[in-house]
Amino acid sequence: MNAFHISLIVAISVISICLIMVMIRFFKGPTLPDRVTAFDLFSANIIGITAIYAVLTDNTSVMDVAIILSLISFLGAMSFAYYLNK
Amino acid sequence: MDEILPFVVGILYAASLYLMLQRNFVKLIIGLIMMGHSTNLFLFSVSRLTRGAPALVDGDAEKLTGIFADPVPQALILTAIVIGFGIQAFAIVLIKRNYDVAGTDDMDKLNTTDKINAA
Amino acid sequence: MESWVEIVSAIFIYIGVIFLVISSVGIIRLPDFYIRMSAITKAATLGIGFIVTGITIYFNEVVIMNKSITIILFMLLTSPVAAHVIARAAFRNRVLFWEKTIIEEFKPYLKEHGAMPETNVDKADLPGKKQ
Amino acid sequence: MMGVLVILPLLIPLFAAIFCLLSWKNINGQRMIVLAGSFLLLVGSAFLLREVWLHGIQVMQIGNWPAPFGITLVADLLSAGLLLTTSLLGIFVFIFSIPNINLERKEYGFYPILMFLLFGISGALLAGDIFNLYVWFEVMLMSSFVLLSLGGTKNQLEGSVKYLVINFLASSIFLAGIGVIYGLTGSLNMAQISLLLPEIADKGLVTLAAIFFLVGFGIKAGLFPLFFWLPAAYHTPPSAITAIIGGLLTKVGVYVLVRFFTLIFFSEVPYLQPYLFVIAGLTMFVGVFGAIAQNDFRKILSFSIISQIGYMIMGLAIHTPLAIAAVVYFIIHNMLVKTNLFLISGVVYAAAGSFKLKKLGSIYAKFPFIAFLFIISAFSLTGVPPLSGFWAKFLLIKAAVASNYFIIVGVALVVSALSIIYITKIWNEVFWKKAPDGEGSEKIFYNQTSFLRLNRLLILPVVLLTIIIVAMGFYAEPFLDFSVQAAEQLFNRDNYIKVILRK
Amino acid sequence: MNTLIVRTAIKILTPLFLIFSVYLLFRGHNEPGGGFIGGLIAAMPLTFHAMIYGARETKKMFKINTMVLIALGLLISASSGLVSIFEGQPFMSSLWADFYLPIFGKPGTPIMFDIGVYILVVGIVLRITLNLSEE
Amino acid sequence: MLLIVLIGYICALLVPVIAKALGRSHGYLIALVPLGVFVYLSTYFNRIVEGEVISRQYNWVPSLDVNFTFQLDGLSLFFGLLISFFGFLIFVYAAAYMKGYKESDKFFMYLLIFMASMLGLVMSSNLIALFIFWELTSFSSYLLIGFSHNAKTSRNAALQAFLVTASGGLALLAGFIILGEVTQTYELVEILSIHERVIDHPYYLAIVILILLGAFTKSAQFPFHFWLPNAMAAPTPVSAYLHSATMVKAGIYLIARFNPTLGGTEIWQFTLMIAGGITMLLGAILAIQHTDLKKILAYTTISALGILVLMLGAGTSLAIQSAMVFLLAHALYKGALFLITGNIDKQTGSRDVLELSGLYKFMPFTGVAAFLACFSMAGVLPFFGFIGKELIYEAALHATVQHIALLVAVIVSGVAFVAIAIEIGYGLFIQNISFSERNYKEAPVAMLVAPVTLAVLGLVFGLFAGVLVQPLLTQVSNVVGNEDLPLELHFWHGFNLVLMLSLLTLLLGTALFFVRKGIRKIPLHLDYLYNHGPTAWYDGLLQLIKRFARLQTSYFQNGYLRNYIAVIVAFFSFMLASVLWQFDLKIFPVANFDIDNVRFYEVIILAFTLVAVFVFFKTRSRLTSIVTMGVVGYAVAIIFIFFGAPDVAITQFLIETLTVVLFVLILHKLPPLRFYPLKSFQNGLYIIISIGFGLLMTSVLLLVTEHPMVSGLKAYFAENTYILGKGKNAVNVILVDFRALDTMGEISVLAIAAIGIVALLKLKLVKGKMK
Amino acid sequence: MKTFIVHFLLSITFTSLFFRMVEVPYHALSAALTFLAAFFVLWLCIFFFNRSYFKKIPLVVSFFFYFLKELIVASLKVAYDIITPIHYMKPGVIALPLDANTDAEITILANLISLTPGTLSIDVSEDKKILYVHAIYIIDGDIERLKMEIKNGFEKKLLAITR
Repeated sequence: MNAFHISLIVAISVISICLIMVMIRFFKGPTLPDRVTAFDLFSANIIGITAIYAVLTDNTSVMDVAIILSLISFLGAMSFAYYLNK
Repeated sequence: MDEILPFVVGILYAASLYLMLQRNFVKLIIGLIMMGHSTNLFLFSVSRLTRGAPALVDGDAEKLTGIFADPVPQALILTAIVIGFGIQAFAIVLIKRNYDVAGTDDMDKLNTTDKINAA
Repeated sequence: MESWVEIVSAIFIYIGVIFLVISSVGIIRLPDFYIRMSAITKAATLGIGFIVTGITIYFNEVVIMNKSITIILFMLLTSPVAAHVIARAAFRNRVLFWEKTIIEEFKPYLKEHGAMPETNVDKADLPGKKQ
Repeated sequence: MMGVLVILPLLIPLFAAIFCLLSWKNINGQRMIVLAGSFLLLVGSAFLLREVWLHGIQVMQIGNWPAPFGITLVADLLSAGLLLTTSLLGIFVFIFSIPNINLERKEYGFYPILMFLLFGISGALLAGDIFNLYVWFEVMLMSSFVLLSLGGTKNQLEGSVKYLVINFLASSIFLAGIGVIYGLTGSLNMAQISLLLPEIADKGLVTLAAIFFLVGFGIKAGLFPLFFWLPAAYHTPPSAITAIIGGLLTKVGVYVLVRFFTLIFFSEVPYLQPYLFVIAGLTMFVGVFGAIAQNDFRKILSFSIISQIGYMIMGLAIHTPLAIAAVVYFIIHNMLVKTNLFLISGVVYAAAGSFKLKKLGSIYAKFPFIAFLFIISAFSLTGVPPLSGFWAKFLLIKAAVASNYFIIVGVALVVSALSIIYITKIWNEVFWKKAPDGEGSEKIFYNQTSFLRLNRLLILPVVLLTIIIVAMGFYAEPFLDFSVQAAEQLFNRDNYIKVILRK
Repeated sequence: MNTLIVRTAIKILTPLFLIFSVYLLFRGHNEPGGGFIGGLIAAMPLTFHAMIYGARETKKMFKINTMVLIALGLLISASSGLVSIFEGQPFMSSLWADFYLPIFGKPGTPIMFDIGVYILVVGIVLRITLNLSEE
Repeated sequence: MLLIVLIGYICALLVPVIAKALGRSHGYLIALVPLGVFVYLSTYFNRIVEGEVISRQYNWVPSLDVNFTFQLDGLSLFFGLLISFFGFLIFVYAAAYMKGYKESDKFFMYLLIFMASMLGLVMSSNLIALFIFWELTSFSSYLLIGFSHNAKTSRNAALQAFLVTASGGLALLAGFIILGEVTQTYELVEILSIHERVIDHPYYLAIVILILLGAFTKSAQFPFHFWLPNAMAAPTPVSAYLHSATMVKAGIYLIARFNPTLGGTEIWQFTLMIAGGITMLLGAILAIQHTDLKKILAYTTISALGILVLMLGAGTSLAIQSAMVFLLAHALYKGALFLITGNIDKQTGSRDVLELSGLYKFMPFTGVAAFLACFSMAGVLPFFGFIGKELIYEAALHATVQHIALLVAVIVSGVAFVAIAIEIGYGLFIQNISFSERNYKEAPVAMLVAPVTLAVLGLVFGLFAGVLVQPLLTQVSNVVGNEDLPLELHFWHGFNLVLMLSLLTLLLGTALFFVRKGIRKIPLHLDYLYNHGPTAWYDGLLQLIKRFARLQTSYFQNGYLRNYIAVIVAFFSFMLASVLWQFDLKIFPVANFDIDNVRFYEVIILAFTLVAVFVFFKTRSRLTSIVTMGVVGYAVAIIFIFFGAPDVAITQFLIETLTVVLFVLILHKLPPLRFYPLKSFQNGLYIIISIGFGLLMTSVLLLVTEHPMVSGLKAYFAENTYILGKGKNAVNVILVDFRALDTMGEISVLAIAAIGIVALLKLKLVKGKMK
Repeated sequence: MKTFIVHFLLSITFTSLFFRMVEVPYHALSAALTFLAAFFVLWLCIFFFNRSYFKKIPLVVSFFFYFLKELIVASLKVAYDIITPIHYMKPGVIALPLDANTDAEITILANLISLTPGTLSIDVSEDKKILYVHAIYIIDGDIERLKMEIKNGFEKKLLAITR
């Protein structure tokens, strides 16, 4: 494990802390769109984690998860918006 | 991680069960879905965890070597997730129809057919 | 650090991470929903863009390059649409603007759609209140 | 074409279902497809049984992968026998459903789902791999969910919710059990597991795994503290659906319990035996009391299913070859009889327009033929000799006495006596009592001949089933012989393992 | 929901999703992906299409008969297993061609099976969501 | 020989056809069946009398040792003749009696089934076959008692009779099975040869009790006597046939049949004597109390059955002989009396002795028959009843134990019989208390044949007992007593103590008749006994069962899904916990907890999951719950990513999104998330159950992962994923190739779900019809 | 524009296939060259039919870099605001009159505006004339200046490409 890997682990940890912050917003609300935004950011962070994890484990296939996540994360927001418009 | 995940699974199980024991339709369904998650995680961690090495054969190699995750439970979980999705989707619609018909989202109101002298 | 590839990619990744951190802090700190919306999600997109670029540099493979381009493309395509949709849904549901917001030009539109928010923040949960 | 017979019971209903889906709008076409399908299934499973009877256990390794690695389909006497029974019931219920299920339900996929149900049951009976078993169970359950809720009346929906939630819970427990087994042995093949489990030093772990399966299948089979979904749901859909679900599903649960506790958890039975006995006794009691309390034709029958399951578990608890033979016979008998009774309830509904005991009556006077059909099945259920139920109970009690379990014999006998109460309750209220005046009377046919002529398809399967039930009682020898052979095969674990693993 | 931006975006995204899903389907044998995932990805934009334009419009536009899709998917999957029976091997034994096709890879019954899964999943998801959004 | 039994069943099936063809008079034709049987059996008479035993075996279920083993010895032939002869008379009688009834074809059908079963019962010597016929008699009697099924009383009576006899039958079955296990055979002959082993066996007591339970319920012995009077709700021919002559005698037959095998021990004797004695006295007392003619006869029947059991219990050869003689005598006069009652009932519409009188004027033939029967019943000199009574007194005198008490008891019942005989013979037919102008008609000829024949036979057998009855009855008592003793029957024994006793009985009986009105008042106080006696027990028990059933059903099946789930999970947890406890498994084996093995980011993701979980409990917004659900799903997916399962993670993401979409599509049709409070006790209970469940699952997980695992599958797939499976993604290769059948099932589930969902959405029937 | 995207995707596909099929060691430079070559071939095909396409390529490239610059600048602005304790922002909603008139143009413009941190397009009016934009930094409340910035920046450059 070299310095690069350690720096990557630090990066993942930092993003995880970001997740906690997102979660705080998620908790606080106060409105539903806020939560949905938090959810959106949440998936963005997950994409980040996944991508870095691919480097960390030297495994490119994990990137596929990130691709698909980037593709579908907006669908959640779309469907919530659909609901809010109803 | 092997030591922590079981506790998470336990908490997920407990939470999902507690949700299922609530009277509200929506909570029941969410409980069901969470129960599915818990079971998948249970299945995943009971067959030992391997960090970060998917069961993919490398570019030129012909066999999987070294450390890699057990593909069997993954395949099982995949199947289980999909089946679970089918059931959950059905459950969601069922609950919705129940709401249409019964006019309430209180599970306790759905006890007429079990009454001995049900109409 | 063994090679310049690792250094460069680490730099890129860290820039990305910093963007993510900024957006995460922003989502807590910024005063109202619309501001958060305009400020944050885009920063996240940018952050991911940087991270992915860093990864591409590290792996230096065409497959990864393809994947990275795909990710960036998808993010660019989807995230503004999502932001737009949520924002639109939000004001339609009378999520309120920050008190300092200038909404003079928007008022006629809001009136037209029957969604005229007051300027102070209401803490109520929306859907619950609606019914 | 080695062992192609083994896969036929899966392929026939599957393709029938697919063709039904393809001719979605064409109900008549679907009917012909299902007719052909269920007939072929019957023939196929009959041939399979013959093959198994003559040449021993039949195995098919799906995908040509060697045994513990791929999926194995196994047909031994028990599964082949139950398969034949299932296909028999399938074709009868299909015939019954032609007039019984209304057109709207057919337009929304009754036929293909019936086929899918048979597909799932066939799979569950043939599976030689625990995860595969899970999949088949889900196919079966999903079809039964759909069948139960098909039509969307209030009662159906209410019953379906309970049925679905509790069965989902059961599936979760079952799946977790599969995880435990895989975590202990690293295998999914039943034969392989049966070989590996005894090598585990810590018996407690194996017993834990056994509990998962006991409870998981206990819910599906309807054991004592786990049965609640059954009476809540079974009386809500149309009779044909109740008949096929009520007749088959719980028995498949019992089948799996038998399979697991003879093949895999063989050595855990001594530990579980007291629990099993308590469960069996309480299941019988609760079932029979539930049946006595109810005032609805089909609810009584639903509870009586539970009571009968208690007997089967009792046989499982005794766990001698004779007792297992009794269980095998009991399962087959119960499948036929219970289905027939539910079908008869449908016939009565067609004749008198209700399932409520209060609103029924005079069937005996107006339709003596229906009464005759009922009484044979009903008293077969309670075990009046020499009908089939008697042999089942006789074998069970004999097995229990031979192993000196007298308390459970007492319980079984008392429950048998109590079961007379609920059967005569139906008989008294539905058949003997004078029909009350008032509502529902416009549906009553006043003439038996005209009723029979108009409802030939309703009566035909009931008559055929009754004939089989009577034959099973009067000509019991081959059936009993079959049960004994099947039980011996179940206890001959080494042979099973040898055939599958080719060791 | 029914705004110009979303409508245009979904028009652009739908073919993108579809292409991507087919790509996922065919490379599933070697890398993460496969029929199920591909099918879901393919069904997603159509679902949103239906949510925005209405189910009727979507059905007309893409000429979808979900029941046929489901049946076809099942039929293809099941038939892929049948092939080997006619070859005298157990059900679902895999048979492979001895040549490669570009992009597609080596054709064989497992691929056929996966294609069946793909079609079926598209059919199922659409059947559920189209009917739901019609409500 | 099988044919004798089977012909009844076959004809029973043909009855509806015959009835259709012949119309109303089909009963006479059917009566030929018992006649034929009678004639056929008579052909064996000579051989049997000479002591021959004829047996035939027809294999039925040889693997279980259940076969139709028919054995014709003295006892069987005696009963067989009795059954077929009575059957013939009853059929003839019933053919006339049932003319007015709508469902008379069913009646004959059931009666034939009954007769055939009875024949089978007395001829089987295989225990299980015997039991089968035994239950069939109960079953057919159920149908016969409930014949007038529109009346609630008759339905209840039928149920009562069936419940009591069938329960007894089940006890009998248990007894037989235990006996079979002890002796390893079900063949009576073989059991007889090793009966010492049975008697010495520890299970002997159980066997005796169970078999006697069967016999007592069938023969209406105390405390199971109560069903018999209620069973009088049946049409009179049924009462005459089943409840006086044949079915109730089945218990006696059983005791007699098993006397050689099981008898001779004190348990056997005392049980029989005590039960028989009580029954006898009780029957006698209750018979006097009643005024309904059929009830009176029923109670005297009970009493007579008591005498028979008592005598069989006494066990001496004399007692056995007396029992057999009395059995025949009783059958003759009681059958006749029942039929006479039927005539009276049919012609006058009443059965109350207080309302009826002077009937001789209107129905002379019936009257004659009644006189003859009553003489026989009272035990007046040349009648056959007298011989029976004589023998009983003598047997009582010479009993080995307690003969004084026995004698007194027997005399008491004898006195009651005399009184009742006078009541019927004199009170009904001669005594003329004219209430109003009445005009009754004599019964039709067909209805006279049977009672007159029976009554006359009572006289003829008395007069020519030595010639007509003695040979067969000798054989009978030899079979029962299992020894060769000559039986000599004369109606005149000379003046001895027994004759004195007979006279005394007659006198006392006459006296009783005159004070009967007073006595009838006394037993009113016996009502207390009656109300709290076995009848009340039965009613109470039935009520209790029903009430308990309702209670427990509404307790368990209470309609609340959450309770169901709670009970199920609690049971599961209990089972797991008991295993953990019994095998002494360490619940949390955290000894080798390796902190280095835990990554910070993983912990955060997990913590994240838990936070999301708790949002569920806090939130009141449905959409928030859904979003939270999505968060949990995504977090789970990340765990999948971390541990090398990208396929699973992708699927999880997609499914999660799709679930959210589904939710959203229907969510706006659901109301806002209301919070329905639970009782705090329940809530606490649920929390405990949930936590316990979670803990147990955790500990199972920890325990299992402690255990070393070697997966053969993993290694195999590692080898062959690419080489044989032609794919590099092992998971996908497993899904589409190695375990493709799973996937096949999985997609079927999805297809079914899709169909079902659409059906749910679109198809909305109301009570099975389209609205 | 559409053609450009299609060509772009096709070239990428080709590049990846090229490296997968042909056993050439991958290098970023060779990949770029392959890509350019593929693009060039495609462009040659179209060159003879549509000349404006050729002219637009520099426009596209410059637009891309302009956008990147805007993106980063705005991001930094927002980042600075987030990190420092005081909010300097002055948010408001502006109604941007549109010159773009096809659906695609409006969508792309709106998305580009949304993509830039600090601005967010909320809605388009029914008659497709006005785009409502939520902006964080309206300096001194001067709405018109911001409008002009957007119109002269994004819209103008975009329309230059599409028309």
